[in-house]
Amino acid sequence: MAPDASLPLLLGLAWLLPLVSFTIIVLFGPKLGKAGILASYLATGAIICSFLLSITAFGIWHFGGLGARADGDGAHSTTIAATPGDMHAAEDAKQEADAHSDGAHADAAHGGEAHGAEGHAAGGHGAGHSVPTSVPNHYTKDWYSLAEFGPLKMSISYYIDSLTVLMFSMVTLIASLIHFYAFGYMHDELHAIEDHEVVLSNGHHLHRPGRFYRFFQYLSLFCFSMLGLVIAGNILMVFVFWELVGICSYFLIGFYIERRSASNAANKAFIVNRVGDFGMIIGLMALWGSLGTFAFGDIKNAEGKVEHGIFSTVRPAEQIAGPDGVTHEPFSLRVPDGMVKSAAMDKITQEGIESTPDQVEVWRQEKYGYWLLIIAGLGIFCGCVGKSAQFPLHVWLPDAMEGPTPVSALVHSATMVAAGVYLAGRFYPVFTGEVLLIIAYIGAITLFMAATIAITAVDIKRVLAYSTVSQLGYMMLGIGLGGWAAGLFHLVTHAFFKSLLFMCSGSVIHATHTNDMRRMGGLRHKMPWTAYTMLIGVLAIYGAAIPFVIGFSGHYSKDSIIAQSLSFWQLNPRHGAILSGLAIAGSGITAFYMFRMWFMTFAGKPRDHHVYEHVHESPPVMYVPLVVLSVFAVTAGFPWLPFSVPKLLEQARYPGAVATAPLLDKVVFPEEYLSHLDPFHSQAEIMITFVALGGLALAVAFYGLRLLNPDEAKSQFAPIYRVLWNKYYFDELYAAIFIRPVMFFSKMIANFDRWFIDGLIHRLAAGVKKLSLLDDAIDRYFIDGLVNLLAAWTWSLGNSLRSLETGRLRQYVMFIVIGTVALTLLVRWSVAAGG
Amino acid sequence: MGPINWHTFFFYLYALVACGFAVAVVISTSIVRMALYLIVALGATAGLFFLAGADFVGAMQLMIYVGGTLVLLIFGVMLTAQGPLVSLRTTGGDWIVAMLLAGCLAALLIPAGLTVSSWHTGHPVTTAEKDAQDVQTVLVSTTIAHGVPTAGGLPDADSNGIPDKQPITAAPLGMGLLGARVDKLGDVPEALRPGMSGYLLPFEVISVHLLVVLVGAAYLARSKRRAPNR
Amino acid sequence: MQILTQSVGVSHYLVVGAVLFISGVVCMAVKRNALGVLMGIELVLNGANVNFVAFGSKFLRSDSAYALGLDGQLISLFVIVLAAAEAAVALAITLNFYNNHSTVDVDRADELKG
Amino acid sequence: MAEALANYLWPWLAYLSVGLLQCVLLLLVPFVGAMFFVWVERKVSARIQDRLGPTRCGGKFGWLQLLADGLKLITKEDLRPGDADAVLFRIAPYISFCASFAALLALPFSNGWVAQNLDVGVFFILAVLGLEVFGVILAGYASASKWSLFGAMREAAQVVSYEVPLGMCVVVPVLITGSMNLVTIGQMQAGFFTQWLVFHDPFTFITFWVYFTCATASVNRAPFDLAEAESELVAGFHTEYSGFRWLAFFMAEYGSMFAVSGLAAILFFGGWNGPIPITSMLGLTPENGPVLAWIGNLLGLFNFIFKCVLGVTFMVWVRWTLPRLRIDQVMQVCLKYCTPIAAVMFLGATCWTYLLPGGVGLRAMPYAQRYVTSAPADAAAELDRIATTRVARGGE
Repeated sequence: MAPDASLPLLLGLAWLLPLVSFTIIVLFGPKLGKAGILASYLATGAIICSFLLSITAFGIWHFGGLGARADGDGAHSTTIAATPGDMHAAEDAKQEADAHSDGAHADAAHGGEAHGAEGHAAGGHGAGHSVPTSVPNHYTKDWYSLAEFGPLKMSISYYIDSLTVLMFSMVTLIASLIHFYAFGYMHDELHAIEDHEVVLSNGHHLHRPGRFYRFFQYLSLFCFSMLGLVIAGNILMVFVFWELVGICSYFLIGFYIERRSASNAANKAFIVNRVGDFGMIIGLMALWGSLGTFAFGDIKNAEGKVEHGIFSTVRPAEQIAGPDGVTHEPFSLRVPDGMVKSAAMDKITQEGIESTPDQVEVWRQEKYGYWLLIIAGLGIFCGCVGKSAQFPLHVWLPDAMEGPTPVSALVHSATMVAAGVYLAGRFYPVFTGEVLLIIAYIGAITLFMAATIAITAVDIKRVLAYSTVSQLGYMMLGIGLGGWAAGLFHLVTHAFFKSLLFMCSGSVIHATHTNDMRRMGGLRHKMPWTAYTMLIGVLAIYGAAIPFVIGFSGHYSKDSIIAQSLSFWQLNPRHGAILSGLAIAGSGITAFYMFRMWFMTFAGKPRDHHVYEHVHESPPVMYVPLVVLSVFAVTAGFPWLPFSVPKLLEQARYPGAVATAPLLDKVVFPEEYLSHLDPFHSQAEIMITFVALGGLALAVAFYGLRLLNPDEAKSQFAPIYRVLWNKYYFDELYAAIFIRPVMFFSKMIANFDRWFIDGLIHRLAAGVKKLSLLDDAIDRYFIDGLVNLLAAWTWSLGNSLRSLETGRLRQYVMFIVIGTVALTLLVRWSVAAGG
Repeated sequence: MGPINWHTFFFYLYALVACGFAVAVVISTSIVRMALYLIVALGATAGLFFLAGADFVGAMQLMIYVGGTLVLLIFGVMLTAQGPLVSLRTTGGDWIVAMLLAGCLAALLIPAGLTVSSWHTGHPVTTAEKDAQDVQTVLVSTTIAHGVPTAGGLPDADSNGIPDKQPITAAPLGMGLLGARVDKLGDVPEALRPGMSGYLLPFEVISVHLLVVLVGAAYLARSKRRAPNR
Repeated sequence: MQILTQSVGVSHYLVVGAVLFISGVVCMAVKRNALGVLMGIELVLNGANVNFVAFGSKFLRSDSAYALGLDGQLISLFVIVLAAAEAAVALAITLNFYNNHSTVDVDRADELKG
Repeated sequence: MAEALANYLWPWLAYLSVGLLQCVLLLLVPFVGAMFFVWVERKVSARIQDRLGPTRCGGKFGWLQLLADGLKLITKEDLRPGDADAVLFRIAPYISFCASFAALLALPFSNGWVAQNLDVGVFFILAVLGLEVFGVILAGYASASKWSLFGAMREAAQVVSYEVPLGMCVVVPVLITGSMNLVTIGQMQAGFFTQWLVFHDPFTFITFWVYFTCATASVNRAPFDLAEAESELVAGFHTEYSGFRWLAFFMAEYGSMFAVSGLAAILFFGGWNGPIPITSMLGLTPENGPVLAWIGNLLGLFNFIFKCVLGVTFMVWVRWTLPRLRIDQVMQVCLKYCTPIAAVMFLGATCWTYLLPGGVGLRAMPYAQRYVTSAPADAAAELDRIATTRVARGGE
């Protein structure tokens, strides 16, 4: 079976299986076994099947050599490897750094050697060494057309490339493990439970039946939505499943809906996401209004005619010669005609200039429609910001920890929040330089801020939540700096070790029934599996490694991001200083707070003996997934594996140079392959190693060996501590800017409603009441009077006639006869009168 | 003076008997005698019917009225035949009023009966008409009864126009009750005949009515506890 | 003896019917015995029957084309049958009355008088 | 006959004389018949009770006994209770007698030998026989005696209820022959006894027995003689009677017995038509002239009277064989057995006559069809055909 048929089949099945289980559970949830326990088997079976299917697809992709590009062989690539160099030089010709660029060339040659291992492992094709010059191998097609509005097609389509396959494998793997984990974690829900965190009005705790099956039903729905988001072939479908994962996270955060905090958190997450999605809708409108398509790739329609997708519209493959000789390089970002025209609409309509290709080219030179492209990019990125909790909209994710821990592990660390990064990566070809820079800044701010907040957090899950936010910030930073592969690489590795961390914390919470690290400590004696798997996770996120030899997965991904930032710094000193500074600092802080968490939880002496006594190791069903994940957390980043993540990502990289930022002068984005070369690579590795070691040392000093007293530090840096403790007052800020005004305004409206409109209505009602009283009086005295009068008359008449009714049969006979006689006489007289 | 018209003679005989005994019913005070007189009066009426050529109706009168109804009546009489009840006296006032009413009615009805001149005298039934009638009867009897004409089913017209044999009316009446009006062969246009059901529906209604009356009477007459005599 | 020589007509029958009718009415009017009233009703019905039969007969009128024909007899048949039914019910009612009041005096049956 | 006589003397005289003659002939039936049947009854009952019966009055089989009875009854004193209703007490026997006598008026004794050939003869006879009960009732009431009253009331109840099944049974032959004229009915059974209606179909056969039971009851003979139940009511309605009035009752009873027997003979046993059509074999038919026809009718007369006597004798036999029923049993027999059976027989006979070819229904329907569908012209043609036949027969 040809891969273009088999891959969609496999992945489509993998996508739909969770939907099936969801449907079944929705329909027959409580009836599935005792307390719906079969529902969990069903959901788990479904997700495992889709995992196997995804793995199969992965195998087909890898061993089928489907990653090879049209021009994918080594000879070509090396020759082509030069051209980007020239192009690079051409781009920043205004810069006087010729020597650097030469050096860059030299490095390019040398780096090829230095990374020979990669080169060989990559099967001879030059991914990672150069800018690919052809569209990556992908399969896209319409499955089902929902609707067509003129040029706009709304369809269920798929876009499958190595990124899709990678994401599928990752998501289904983690989801399967977490399903298993949830068996153990959610078993309380199997029977009616008493929720001690909910106090009813009568002072008792809430008693409610278990919701075991419902949890798995939500999980299935989430898996379906997430996979649909990954496999989506057009941005509209992405949006739909985007919202679906949103609603799933809403359900799951609010799983303990009776807890006010949970329901508030759910609402918060949903509303904050709405803000981002609104921007996304703007982006969608910009795209549709100007391009008239939602599809990512080119799709052959029924007539066999190729309909251009967004990518090929924004980055045309052919070389185009402009009117004034300015040529357009293949696959480089180019404002599409649609945007130009729609931007120049007033010129076309009012001044009547017909839009010939030359005219359009002239307009394009005048940057017509460029801002439209920026808006499209920014809008889509807004969605990403909301979904993956970036700087302005990051407030929801920590609160989302109200949900059950498996949910936090799956939804709020591994997959859903990563969806924002995934979308940013998908849309990378469309982002202009300006947008990329904004992304980079957002990411940098986020990662630093979240990391700093995490220092002071004492809730174990919140620590992890903030670390998630900051790691997402890393990814965004990577993508924003042109490190497309780096960002997505970190996405994958982070998914593994962060879910591992969360599940470990879940295991801890499961054992201690508390989130507060201050009441833990020394747990590693009681729960070794959890402790050491978590240690592995911590090391992974810390990026521990023996430099240039081997390291945990986090090491490689974070390293590549930092390297990219360094190469960016080298090209743009000002921006680069800030961005890479923040990134590097962030890595140090990460090391600090992660180890702080681990020490506070597992090391030292138990602070709360009451808790400590009840602690016990979690059942195998919970720690076996931990072991599996820890294996992945260690190995997911190894670059020399034949199917290492970076190689796979390179197979999906869209050709063409990184976008330029014409509006911001002096901002140049380096090609990513440069960052793999020295000096950046080695610099980065050395830097983060030392910075992280510094953070580690601090953590050990504070919490491990207790050389320093954290409380003293607290009091010493009291103001900073307060700021951090209050999370930079973001919630208060939003409360002040948005919530209070809205509340005030709505109160005013409510008062207007209550006092003015209601008063009006009440007056009207009073008037009507008076009127009806009057009417009633009329009715009672006049009309009823008439009727009663009539009745009285009838009564008296009947009374007077009563006497006739003597009850004497014979009198009646006589009456009859008299009547007959009288009638006859009457008739006769009338006849006589008539005749 | 011409020959005596025996038809007329017998008419007056029966009429006198009927009227006389009817009046006797009114006058009599004993309920049982009233019943007896009534029987005679009704029997005489039956005779009048025979004379008028409605022998089936006459026989019906005898059978149902005299034979059935009056037996019931006397039955009732005897059930309630106790000394004081047999003769309940009526006050004179009632009598006077009743007589006045009777006078009024008589003054209305009898003149009304005498107004139309063509009713004053019957007419000697001519041969043609009798033929027509007899032919009907023959037609009916032949078609119904083996096609054999009934013996003496064909009355002759004697000098006085008295049909010495009663005309056959039973079969035509039966056919009429079944919906076929044999006495008006040519009268009804062909188009209307299929829809013309004669007296079939009333016949059925009467039958059901009789059944209901049977049940109702049985229900009413069943003896309940007697009230203490007042 | 003049009357005996000419044939009778409908009028004669009508007179007889009238007499029967009137006597029936008077009977109903004056008899206090329920059965007497019943007999009066029978008389009245017979008077009507006489008229019907008379109108139905072909011999009794000079213009026999206008005679009712069988219709008269049929109607009188119905009258007889209904009279029988009526007699049965009335008798039953009377017996009922007698059982409850131990009298058949219709003047005593005035519980419903106004 | 009357027409023939009218040619010689005044019509009214002719009618009068013929009427008188017929009345006298018919009066013979109750008078002679009563005496004869009394003798027969004495003899039969005696034989049934293993006695000789009357032998002392001389004559063969002591036949003079019937004269003796007559003389005794005629000469007996006519008593009347003191507080009896004189008029009613007097006329009651005669009412009964008149009723049973009038029944004979419509009874054809031979082919066309009938006092009043009514088209509704069957009906008439039933009606008049129904009148007989009046005498009994009046007698019972008038002779102010509770025994009599009881008897009368029983009689009334019994007769009124038995008229229903009786009428039903009678309707069956009428249905089959399609005529209520007894002469017609008799003529239709001319020929061998297979022509008799009792053998017409199984339903008529059963109907006959139901009819006979009901007839026995309606003339209140034993076992239905509740009206004069010697053992309970002294003698029932004629307890207070004696002498000629009692005789009148007696004659009325035997007359009505004769009448119902005659009715049975005509309705079921072919009337004057014997088991074997001797008259037609001997050519004693109207075709061979009035005289032979008269002789044939005479034979038919004897045949008919023989059948009637047979019927009466049968009643006598039954009387002396079966015990008397109780009044409730009488009612039960009527309402629970006779009426339903008669109804079923009526239904069956109807179906039989409709389903078998030559049945009345199949004969009547084409007529109604022709009436409903054919144009008046066809009806007129029919009229002409009948008229011509009539003229032709009028000629003979």
